[in-house]
Amino acid sequence: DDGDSGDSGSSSSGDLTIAVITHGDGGSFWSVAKKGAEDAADKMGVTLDYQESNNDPEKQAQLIEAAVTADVDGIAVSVPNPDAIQGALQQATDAGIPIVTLNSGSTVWQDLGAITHVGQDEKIAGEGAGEQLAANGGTKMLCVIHEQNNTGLQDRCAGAAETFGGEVENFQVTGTEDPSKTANEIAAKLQADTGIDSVLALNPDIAMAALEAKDTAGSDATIATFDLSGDVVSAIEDGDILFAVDQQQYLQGYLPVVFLTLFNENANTVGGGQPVLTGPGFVTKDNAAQVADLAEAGTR
Amino acid sequence: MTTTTAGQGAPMLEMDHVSKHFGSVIALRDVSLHVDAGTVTCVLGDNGAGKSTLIKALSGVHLPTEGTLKVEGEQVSFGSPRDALAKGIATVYQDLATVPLMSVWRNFFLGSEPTKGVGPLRRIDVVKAKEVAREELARMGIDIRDVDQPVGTLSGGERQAVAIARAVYFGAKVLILDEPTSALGVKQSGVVLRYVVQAKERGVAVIFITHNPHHAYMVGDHFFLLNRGKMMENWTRDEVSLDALVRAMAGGAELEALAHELEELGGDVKHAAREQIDHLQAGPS
Amino acid sequence: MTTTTAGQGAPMLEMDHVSKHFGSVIALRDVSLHVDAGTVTCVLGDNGAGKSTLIKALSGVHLPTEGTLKVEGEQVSFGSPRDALAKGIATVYQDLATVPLMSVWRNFFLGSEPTKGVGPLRRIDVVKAKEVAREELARMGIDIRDVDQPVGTLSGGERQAVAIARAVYFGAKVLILDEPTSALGVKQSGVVLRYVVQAKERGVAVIFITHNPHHAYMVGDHFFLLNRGKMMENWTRDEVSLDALVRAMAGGAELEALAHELEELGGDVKHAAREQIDHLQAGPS
Amino acid sequence: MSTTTAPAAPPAADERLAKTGAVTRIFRRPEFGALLGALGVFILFAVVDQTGKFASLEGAARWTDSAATIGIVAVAVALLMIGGEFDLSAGVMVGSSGLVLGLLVTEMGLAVWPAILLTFVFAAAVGALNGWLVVKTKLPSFIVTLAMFFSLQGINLGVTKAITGTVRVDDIDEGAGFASAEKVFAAQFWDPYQFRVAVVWWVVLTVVATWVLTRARFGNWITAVGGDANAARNTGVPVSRTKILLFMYTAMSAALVGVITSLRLQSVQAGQGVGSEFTFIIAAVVGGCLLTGGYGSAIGASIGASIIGMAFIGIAFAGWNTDWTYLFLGLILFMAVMVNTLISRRVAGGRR
Amino acid sequence: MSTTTAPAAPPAADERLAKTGAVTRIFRRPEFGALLGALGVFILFAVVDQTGKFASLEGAARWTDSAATIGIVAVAVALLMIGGEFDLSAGVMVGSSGLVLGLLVTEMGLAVWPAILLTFVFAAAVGALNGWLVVKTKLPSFIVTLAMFFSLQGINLGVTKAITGTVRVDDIDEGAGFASAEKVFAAQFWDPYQFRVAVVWWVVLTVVATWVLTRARFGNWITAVGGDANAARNTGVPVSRTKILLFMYTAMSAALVGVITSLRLQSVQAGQGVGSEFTFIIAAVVGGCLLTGGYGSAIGASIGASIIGMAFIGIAFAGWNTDWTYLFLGLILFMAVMVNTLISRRVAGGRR
Ligand SMILES: Nc1ncnc2c1ncn2[C@@H]1O[C@H](COP(=O)(O)OP(=O)(O)OP(=O)(O)O)[C@@H](O)[C@H]1O
Ligand SMILES: Nc1ncnc2c1ncn2[C@@H]1O[C@H](COP(=O)(O)OP(=O)(O)OP(=O)(O)O)[C@@H](O)[C@H]1O
Ligand SMILES: [Mg+2]
Ligand SMILES: [Mg+2]
Repeated sequence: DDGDSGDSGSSSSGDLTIAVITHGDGGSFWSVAKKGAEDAADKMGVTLDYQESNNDPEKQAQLIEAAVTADVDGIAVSVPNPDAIQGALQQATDAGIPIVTLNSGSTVWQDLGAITHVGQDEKIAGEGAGEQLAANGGTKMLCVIHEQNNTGLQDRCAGAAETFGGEVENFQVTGTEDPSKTANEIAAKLQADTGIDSVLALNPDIAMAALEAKDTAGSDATIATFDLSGDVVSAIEDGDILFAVDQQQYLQGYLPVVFLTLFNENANTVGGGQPVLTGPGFVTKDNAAQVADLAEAGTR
Repeated sequence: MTTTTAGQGAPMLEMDHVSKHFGSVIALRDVSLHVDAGTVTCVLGDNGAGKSTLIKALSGVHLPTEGTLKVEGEQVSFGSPRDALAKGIATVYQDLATVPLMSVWRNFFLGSEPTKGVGPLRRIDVVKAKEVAREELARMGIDIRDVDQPVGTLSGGERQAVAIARAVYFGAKVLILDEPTSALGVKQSGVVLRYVVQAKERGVAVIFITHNPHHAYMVGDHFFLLNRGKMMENWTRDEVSLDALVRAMAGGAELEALAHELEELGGDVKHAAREQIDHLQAGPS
Repeated sequence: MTTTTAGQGAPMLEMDHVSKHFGSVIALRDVSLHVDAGTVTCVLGDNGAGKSTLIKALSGVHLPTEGTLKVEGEQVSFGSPRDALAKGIATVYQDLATVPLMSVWRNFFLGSEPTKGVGPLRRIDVVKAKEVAREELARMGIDIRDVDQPVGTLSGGERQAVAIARAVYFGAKVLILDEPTSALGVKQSGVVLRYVVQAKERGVAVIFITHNPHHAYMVGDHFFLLNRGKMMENWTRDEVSLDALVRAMAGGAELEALAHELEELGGDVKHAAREQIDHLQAGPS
Repeated sequence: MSTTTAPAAPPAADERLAKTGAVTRIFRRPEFGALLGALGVFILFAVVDQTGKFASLEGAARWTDSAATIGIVAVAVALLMIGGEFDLSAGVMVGSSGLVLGLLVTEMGLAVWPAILLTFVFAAAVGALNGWLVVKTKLPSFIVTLAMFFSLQGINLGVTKAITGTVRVDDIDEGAGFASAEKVFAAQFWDPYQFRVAVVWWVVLTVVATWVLTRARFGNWITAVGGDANAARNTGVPVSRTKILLFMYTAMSAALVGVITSLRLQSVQAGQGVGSEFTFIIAAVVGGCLLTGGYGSAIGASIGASIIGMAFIGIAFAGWNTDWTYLFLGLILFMAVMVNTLISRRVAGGRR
Repeated sequence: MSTTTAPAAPPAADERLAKTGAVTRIFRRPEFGALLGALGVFILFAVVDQTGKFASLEGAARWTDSAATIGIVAVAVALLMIGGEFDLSAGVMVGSSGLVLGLLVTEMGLAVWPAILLTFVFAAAVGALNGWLVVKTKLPSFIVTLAMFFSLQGINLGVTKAITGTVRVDDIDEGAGFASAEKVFAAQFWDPYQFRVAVVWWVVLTVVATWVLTRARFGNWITAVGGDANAARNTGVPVSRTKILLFMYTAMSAALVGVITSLRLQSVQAGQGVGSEFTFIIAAVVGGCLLTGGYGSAIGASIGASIIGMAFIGIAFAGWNTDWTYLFLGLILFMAVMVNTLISRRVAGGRR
């Protein structure tokens, strides 16, 4: 895999730069992943270059190319759209830069030339949530999509629909930029369709909005969510929210930095050809107390 | 002087029972008028009488609410001023219709840019355009600093000169001038009057709107008087004296009252007032 | 006539060696002028001479590039026209300074709205404002249909009348009029001249800009002649005849050339041309 | 307002005026088109409603709630637009002020009421800075407030993460005086239907802004400044002061929404409000404001906000597939403005 | 252009003109401020760069890539803005045309070249519809194109999900003729640095648009229509035709970017392009276009796009914490425009 640019090499250990380039949006999910990457970079003593493309595949490709140009020592990427970034990743492998994929991409990481994959497909996480809600006796689910252009959210809902069994309706709302309006939209939906008995939020703020909406609409639907926040954990403890899907995205940021550093310094590879899975984990009433403080601190 | 010199019988421009409403405002009601080639037709009237509305109906800016227009005997309906221009009708609007942020030469040729080159490379002949614009303005006695200056930074008179020079340059068959000399100096006004006479000599039909009865009488062959949106009088030159024209435009009775009032003011004012009334009532020579 | 009637020695308004540049354009250079209370000062000059720039420097629109302004002997620097208005200087701008989309009465009182009520409930006295606007316009001979009509839909003369009526209504110490009669009818022009005389009688210092030497001579006590941005002449009324004024404004030599040229055109035109030249050179009475 | 043969100055009926009824005059008001559009949207959703609840008080409680938080700022944005300026930072300001309130309460331990006061002071300062920069640099407000938008967006995320380690501020309800503040800003009323108190704020502010625009001197100045800033300046209107005050009002109304939202949800997210600046502008423009300034109405902006509120809630009641939400929104917008043009133009008479 | 003592008509030097050097004249061009701002941004990032690559050709290859896809549309949007109109559907049009291309190739089995042709026809039709609606209804283009924006956004998502079951169209590279189309629209060139061919399109279109704006009749009409549509109409400019053509050009340039992007990424996402309409407008305004129309330059919009491209790549090279990205963007924008105002105003002389 040694490309044509052997000039400034990746040997000068102790002064490594690892680029982490996700399709994230700086929101509640990705801020935890970023924190993981930062903590890992601190511990490993490497320089971190964390970039996000906000769900824009072209921008992500451009950021990868920029990292290749900057001659980093390792690139960790999320792969929501393999076609879109394969050209850019090819440049990285041509330049001899090791790659680790994270979050989505568990089926394509080998084709992209990555040394391993850390994460959990959004779709598999969704499947888990669907199962749990079905087990809770749900028959009709509202899957609340708060960002229209985010493929990850669509994948979560698609996964949930596959395992839920009952009827699943995707519901587009305004989003986190206006949670009160979002709450109101969910309330209207719950009022309009009284058959809904399960609501799956894909973001902790949307979960809190759904909780308020349930109250306003006088509905008794079960609410579940993706990802954690202090409010969500206490709501789980109070029994207002059934569970939160926890992909442990902290690890999705942390581990690739560690793996890439070890690869550079010690030529280690992890996983033995298998992806490293970080979830899905579930935070329920039983284990909520354990993660409460961690969620407040922004690492869960 | 009132017979056409270039026409084949039908007047160059004819307006038949035209009305124009703006919502509830009735600006023109049942106005008829005809303009012959090689003559100067003056439209006179008080402020708000409807003169500008009338010429805008002639030049394609307004679509008349009722009535018809004819050009050389043929009925027309102008969809836009571009149609009127295509028929050789060029207009100086009272609000001048210049684009403030564009340069003098671009405004001069706006809508009728001289081009050179062919096909996709056809482009404005900038050198020629600048030259012509500068020359035409100089002929009017306006020595522009720089034809690249935005029109919006010109003085009021300079801007008016641009609009006039443009219309004179492009006016093929009909030239319409709406209060063209209002912002001009003595010299420049003289030039515009000369232009009017020259155009008429060339067989162009000229419509001239002014508040100055002396100017009107000097060049006009035909006089229409508008009042509150209605056509009140239709005189040829030999049917009317300057005196009658002044009186008609100023509203005789009210002028007397004004004279009286001014008389009552004391001292030097009396003298000035007397002079003014004389001027209003009589005019020069 | 040139001595102040209301002043305490210092002129009401004084401009000292003022220059005004716009980028590379030099619009005024080293202009000095003084205006006394109770007199009418005329500023004359060709198109683009810098008259409007001069009055804009006096009314706070432009900050002079060089030179100083004094009001009643006290040096001032107007940050905005509001400052000038506060000193009792009201102006009719050549471009009228009206807001097209606002109604007639709102434009009339813009910046000086009459209010009623107190505290947070202080509001415009709409009834009074409409009444005053209608009355003042009627006094000028403008019978407005509806004072709620947007100014942008008024005729050119009506719009000018709004600007004049407003300035006359608010002009306390100094009244500046930049070509106020350009778009007005005969009758309305007469009214404006009467206003000028009335204001002067009340001890107001009036600055009057016009291209009409007859109007200027009728009311003026003091004449300043601008040419290409420089102050060329400074006459009191008894130093100058109407004839000299006309000649100065039209540029003697060029006028002769124009006369000659017009002579060469044939027929009736000769007559019209002769008349015109006479008019330009002599004026009425 | 007195087009017809009123007992005013001109003695007899003016023959230069055609007769116009009161109807025609109403049709010429800037907000009238929006009102027609709103009616159309309301009827549409009342018809397609699957639940029979949209046209009820229950439904009204829902869409007025959505409309209120848009409308409160949209009215201010409308005034600013009439004054000839934009504020792209109005959206993010909702989030910023919520975060200020949240951090003051949860991190600085302030009581809720003083924190609210400080939040408004903060918003007023940001608005004044916007206005001052626009007036001083003479740059387009689009650019100045865009820079402010980006800066605040960055500060919101950066500061929140630096202080809390997460992207949100939680537990505002633990602050002293929360209960009383919630009553004023975030409570519900009229029990079976659960209207939001934000609706009251919205209505009151719309009425006040309309009164200011049409009756107060300041309103006259706003219209003049936006219609022709030069002419306004030349007639003695304090242009700079007017503009700065408008920017302050806009920022403070955004802060009001920030306070309402954060008290209601008891938490604030760092990305809150981003993107809604355009919703406000859309509401104002649908309500009849010209983007070029000098024309528009406050009540129109509120009607525009209602259209948006009804559209979002109506789609939920209609049970439409939300994959197509934006297509519906687009068609509704087309419809609202077509109704406006077709009917009001026919009634008000030709233009050209 | 000939302010100084040129050998032109007036015989001697005009005493009413102060001497101005060529420098001062350049400083008065609309795009000059943006150029200064761009220089400032470039220097800033060259200084803070952590990699030593930003100011190299390699770095240039990266930021020009990012600037190119913005610039291609921003130039069209600038012309449209100079013509007095907005197109809020320009962003989503990038996605729509990519989806049309993708669906034609993958679902209808068309070869790539005919599909590209049909994509441009589609874009031209949408642009013409935009223009026709604006001209006919006389509604603000902000509203009309907003409705179009929403409609297309809804259609993009709805149709894509209905046809493919996902929110993405994949495998465009399997179409016939993909290789040759990729060469024209999405290849790289100048080997060690790997510039994108989109940059060539961008430069060529900027030059053509500049030429049209300053030299062609159509350019004169654009400026006139935006400066004063009434005056333009009265002097015989075909206002409606000019506007409709501008809308068509804008939509087609968005389609070009759509084609470039989808060939490069070999896939299209339903939400692609949404939001970038404002990036285009920002680039145009930073480049000196007035929002009120009638003033601006095509090259300025390209400079504006460069500033955005440099900021985007520069922040990555500088290794700054992305929490603060937007704050940096805001400050850079402030800086770019302040440099503009301070320097260019000082040089060009006073205003009032
Ligand atoms: N677009 C419009 N909407 C409403 N009223 C209008 C409109 N245009 C003109 N008017 C009204 O129609 C009347 C005639 O206006 P017009 O401009 O034709 O007068 P005019 O004779 O040219 O006056 P002036 O000598 O002052 O220029 C005026 O009273 C004016 O208020
Ligand atoms: N803002 C400006 N920028 C550049 N040049 C200007 C500006 N304002 C005025 N000028 C120039 O200054 C000169 C004087 O203009 P001004 O308006 O004072 O003339 P004026 O004497 O009022 O003429 P008129 O009788 O035609 O109204 C003109 O040549 C004009 O082109
Ligand atoms: Mg007129
Ligand atoms: Mg002047």
